[in-house]
Amino acid sequence: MALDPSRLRAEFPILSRRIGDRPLVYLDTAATSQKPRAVIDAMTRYYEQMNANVHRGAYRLSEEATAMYEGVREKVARFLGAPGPEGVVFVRNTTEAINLVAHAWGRKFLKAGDEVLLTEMEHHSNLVPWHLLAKERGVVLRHIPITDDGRLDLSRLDALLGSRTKLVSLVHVSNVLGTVNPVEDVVRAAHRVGALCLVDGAQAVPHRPVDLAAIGCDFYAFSAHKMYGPTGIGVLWARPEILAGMDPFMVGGETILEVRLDRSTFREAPYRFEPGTPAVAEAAGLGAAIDWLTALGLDAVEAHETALVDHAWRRLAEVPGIRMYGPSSGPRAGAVCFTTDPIHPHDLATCLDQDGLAVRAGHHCAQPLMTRLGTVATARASFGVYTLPSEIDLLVDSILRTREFFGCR
Amino acid sequence: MALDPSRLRAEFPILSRRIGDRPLVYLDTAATSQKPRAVIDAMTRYYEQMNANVHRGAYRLSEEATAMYEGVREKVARFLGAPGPEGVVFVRNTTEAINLVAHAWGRKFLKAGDEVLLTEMEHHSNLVPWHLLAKERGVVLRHIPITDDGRLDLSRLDALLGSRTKLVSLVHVSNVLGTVNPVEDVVRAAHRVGALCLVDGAQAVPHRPVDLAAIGCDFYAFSAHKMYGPTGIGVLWARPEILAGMDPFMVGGETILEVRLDRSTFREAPYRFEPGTPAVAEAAGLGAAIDWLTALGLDAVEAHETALVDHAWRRLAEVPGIRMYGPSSGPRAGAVCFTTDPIHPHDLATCLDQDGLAVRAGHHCAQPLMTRLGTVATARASFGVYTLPSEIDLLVDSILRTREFFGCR
Amino acid sequence: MSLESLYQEIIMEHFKAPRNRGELGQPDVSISMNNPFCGDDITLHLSLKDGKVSDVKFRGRGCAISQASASLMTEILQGKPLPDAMASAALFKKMMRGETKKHEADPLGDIVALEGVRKFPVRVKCALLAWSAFEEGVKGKK
Amino acid sequence: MSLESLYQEIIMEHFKAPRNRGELGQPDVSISMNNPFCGDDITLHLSLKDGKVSDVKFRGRGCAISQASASLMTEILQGKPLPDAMASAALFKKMMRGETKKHEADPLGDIVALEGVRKFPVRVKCALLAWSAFEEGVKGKK
Ligand SMILES: Cc1ncc(COP(=O)(O)O)c(C=O)c1O
Ligand SMILES: Cc1ncc(COP(=O)(O)O)c(C=O)c1O
Repeated sequence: MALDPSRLRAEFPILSRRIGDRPLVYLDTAATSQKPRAVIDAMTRYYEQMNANVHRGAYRLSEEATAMYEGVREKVARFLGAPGPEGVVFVRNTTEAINLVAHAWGRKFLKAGDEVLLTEMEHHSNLVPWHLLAKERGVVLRHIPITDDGRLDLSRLDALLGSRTKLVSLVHVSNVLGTVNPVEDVVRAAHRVGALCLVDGAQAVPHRPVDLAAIGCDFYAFSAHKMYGPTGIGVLWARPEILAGMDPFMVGGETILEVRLDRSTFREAPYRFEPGTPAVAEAAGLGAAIDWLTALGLDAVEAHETALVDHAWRRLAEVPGIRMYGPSSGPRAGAVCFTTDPIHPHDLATCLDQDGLAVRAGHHCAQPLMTRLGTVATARASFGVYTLPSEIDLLVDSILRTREFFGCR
Repeated sequence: MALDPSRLRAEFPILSRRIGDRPLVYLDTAATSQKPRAVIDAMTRYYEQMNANVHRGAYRLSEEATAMYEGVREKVARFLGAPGPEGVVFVRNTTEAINLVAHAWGRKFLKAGDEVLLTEMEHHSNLVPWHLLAKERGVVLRHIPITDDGRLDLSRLDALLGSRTKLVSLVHVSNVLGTVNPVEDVVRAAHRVGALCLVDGAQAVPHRPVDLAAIGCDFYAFSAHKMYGPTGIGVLWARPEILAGMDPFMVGGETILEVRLDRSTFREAPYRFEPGTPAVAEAAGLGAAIDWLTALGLDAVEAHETALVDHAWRRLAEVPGIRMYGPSSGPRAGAVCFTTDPIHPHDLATCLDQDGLAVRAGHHCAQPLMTRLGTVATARASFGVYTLPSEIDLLVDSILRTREFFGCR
Repeated sequence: MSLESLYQEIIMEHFKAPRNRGELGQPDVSISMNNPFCGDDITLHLSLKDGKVSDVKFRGRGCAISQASASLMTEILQGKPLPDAMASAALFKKMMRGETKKHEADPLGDIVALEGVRKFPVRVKCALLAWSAFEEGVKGKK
Repeated sequence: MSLESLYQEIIMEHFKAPRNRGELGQPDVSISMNNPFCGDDITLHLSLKDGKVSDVKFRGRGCAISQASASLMTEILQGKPLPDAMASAALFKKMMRGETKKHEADPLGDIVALEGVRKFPVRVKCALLAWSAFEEGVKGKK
């Protein structure tokens, strides 16, 4: 079933906001998505009816909250096509998920000379944790290059993989280029040399069906706030047998089995990795977001957004002096990046804001990719289920007006 | 001005819930507090009107969200009596705050033979992070003992402090005993030997005025969810000059200055310690909780709750066979712990739940303290601004009924 | 759910007068386990002779549910061939997960009185503690 | 706030034709700085003779605001005694924080046209980049 975005939009209270005298045109979903009423209400309902600390209370509220919280763990597993809930660790966001792997797995199993293979299109969150590990432990970082049209250059993959490669960590969908990477192929290649594979799914989960059984990776990370869920919660999925072998990282309440004054033993995963009181209300919100997205149908979401991206590429091509980044044909998801010389993306964003349009300008937390693309900053318009083709038309109009204002056409 | 809890209660939607055919009597505020409408609404409003990622967007929504988020940082500083917002790091909860210090400060500055002084009444969250550090780095842990009535035995303090002591980390208010520790004195003693001092304020901030200028500590930690705010956010306050010298811990978006493929430089504190998209909506909720508590007046809150604790000690003393833990006179806050042999606290909690009463039973994440008290588990009733003396009377009635059911009187 | 149906007479009786409390002189299996949620613990001693549980004793601190469960368990295990004892453990766990059909758990005897605990999720761990210790203790034995 | 009042004519003019772009052969101060929010960067070269900013050049990539600010800054600094130049930097920052009184910033000249940027918090960093580089570069010099 195709989406009906104009009906959908009514479910997002913020979309009736005005910016000055203009309606809000929100084109920054890749930074964070807006939230449907179902998600907001799920959290309100949690606080109004069920709020209690989880796991320990021998009373009704706490049992209900625990059942909900653990139920969302199962829901996440089903949503990702993971075999069971044991591999689902609730974290704050994608960034924390990757840091958790770098600390609890990386610092335990990687030694000097071991290699971690990244790509040139990673978000800082999948670069900087590995920089620290490289500095601390002498782990060597390598990078899969990209082609000029913004795809992974997989012809280089076999040369980059070797017996020293212990982990391949890559983005599923680029937050800059919109490229959908063939992660299945990379996972297979990684496994062939005995390396594990982490997939950063922050920009995939909101936009297309994700099936971990098909992908075959060992770690998968995403943030709720980018998939119509709340801030403050995200997920690291890890293969349970790998999770079981990882060292404790942040520790305290909930993570322990037994504590003496001078030592402690730890609980099984995933609990070992959820220190202190978790984001319980946020779990309720994440659960609601999954239900809501599932009811829409991820296939329909993907179709809707592919059409939007295609429309955006077509319409933006009409703008004089525009430069588009990323693959000129599919598979693409969610975002289009561009510059319109000589107007700096920052100036462009400010001018578009005057027309009520919210786009992002800058390096999009992907400075090395910007360098590879030969720029320091781009403008990015990114889409969600609520985005209308007519909003992309407004974007093009507003860019043209800005060019006029800057005296270029 | 004294609190009017019966009027206050109307602000907490959950308090009209029923457990079976009984009204909910929530006596587990120390585990997590209930939330007033003002806090729930602040988050709903955020999602409905302002939701955007912070710090990077050159458009209105993002500017508003950023101003709100940074405004809450300033609000937290004022609330704690800290000089400015630079020392306020948003974390998930108290547990993460302490882990952050153990990693970003401890692993940088502590070496084998250095000592960290804890106490016998710490929550696991202020024990286990130090156990890991002890194991990894050979740091030596020592503990301030407690007296039989549940106070810190400060006569031992000078003997425990020495030139090797690098950190004293202790709880402000015990989550088990209700003891309010004289943290000012401990901080002064710690500073005399050149040690820093961390105060775990999880159970203090909700119950009494906290003034960091007066306490003089170097780190202070608390969780929003225990002070009428949302889950998913907490605070580490650290003296800015100490924070500035700490190593990055979890890293990624928001924490960086410049990223190359193989290395990165980091932003100034506190941003260096807030990896990825933060808990923005939760910050809105925390801000609302602070406003709400401040409007009530922490002095009034303290007076109300001191009266409740006194009432509880008095009434519970009527129960045959009861054993109370903690100081038999003030200063005390928030919680009373007890056992009623031969009924196990777990059985007691289950029986009380049948009457709609939510109390906690177990080790309260303080196993070493339980050992010191000569038990493995206690029951705990803990209070908040909405607690009524009559609820404590219901507790006593229900305990008496349970004793009857168990055939003991 | 009433208190009476949770704390049935047979449970209260075993709680107040637990069977087989104590230690064995030369146990073939000695295992201690604790419940991380409440700190309760159990130490279980087993003698295994001729493929049978020839003797069993327990010590521990815990609630009525965990103590009654341990006491009732010792009665069930006493003298049972090891495979049968293990089958009983499996059946008990199945019952506590709510997966047994009507009357399926009847062979366990009096301990079916603990089925009501299922309504109290955190308490299920109390009922399972002794059984988990048993299973862990005989792991790899046959 | 209209675009016209943000991007005033003088700003657009300096953006399109920036003054003092380039490098110095033997600068006394050479400093590079970047804006972590957008990746924009600046390299500033200064000659300091007889306690004066005797020459100044900049290079960099950035938006209209940052480029115009840098260009206007070089005009202000050119030939100024170092203490006066530093005072100008302090005054400019004060203006961008919104702490100057009416007409207090007038001595800065054309660059007061940037005051409108204050309404755009993330853009304030753009306007400050060149000035921060200057302050960092002459730190400790007198
Ligand atoms: C004294 C004390 N410290 C730390 C914590 C841990 O708080 P959180 O679970 O929010 O991290 C608690 C709460 O249980 C506590 O009572
Ligand atoms: C591809 C990708 N990875 C990681 C992240 C980091 O997500 P978060 O900020 O929620 O940790 C983002 C979001 O900006 C992203 O787009």
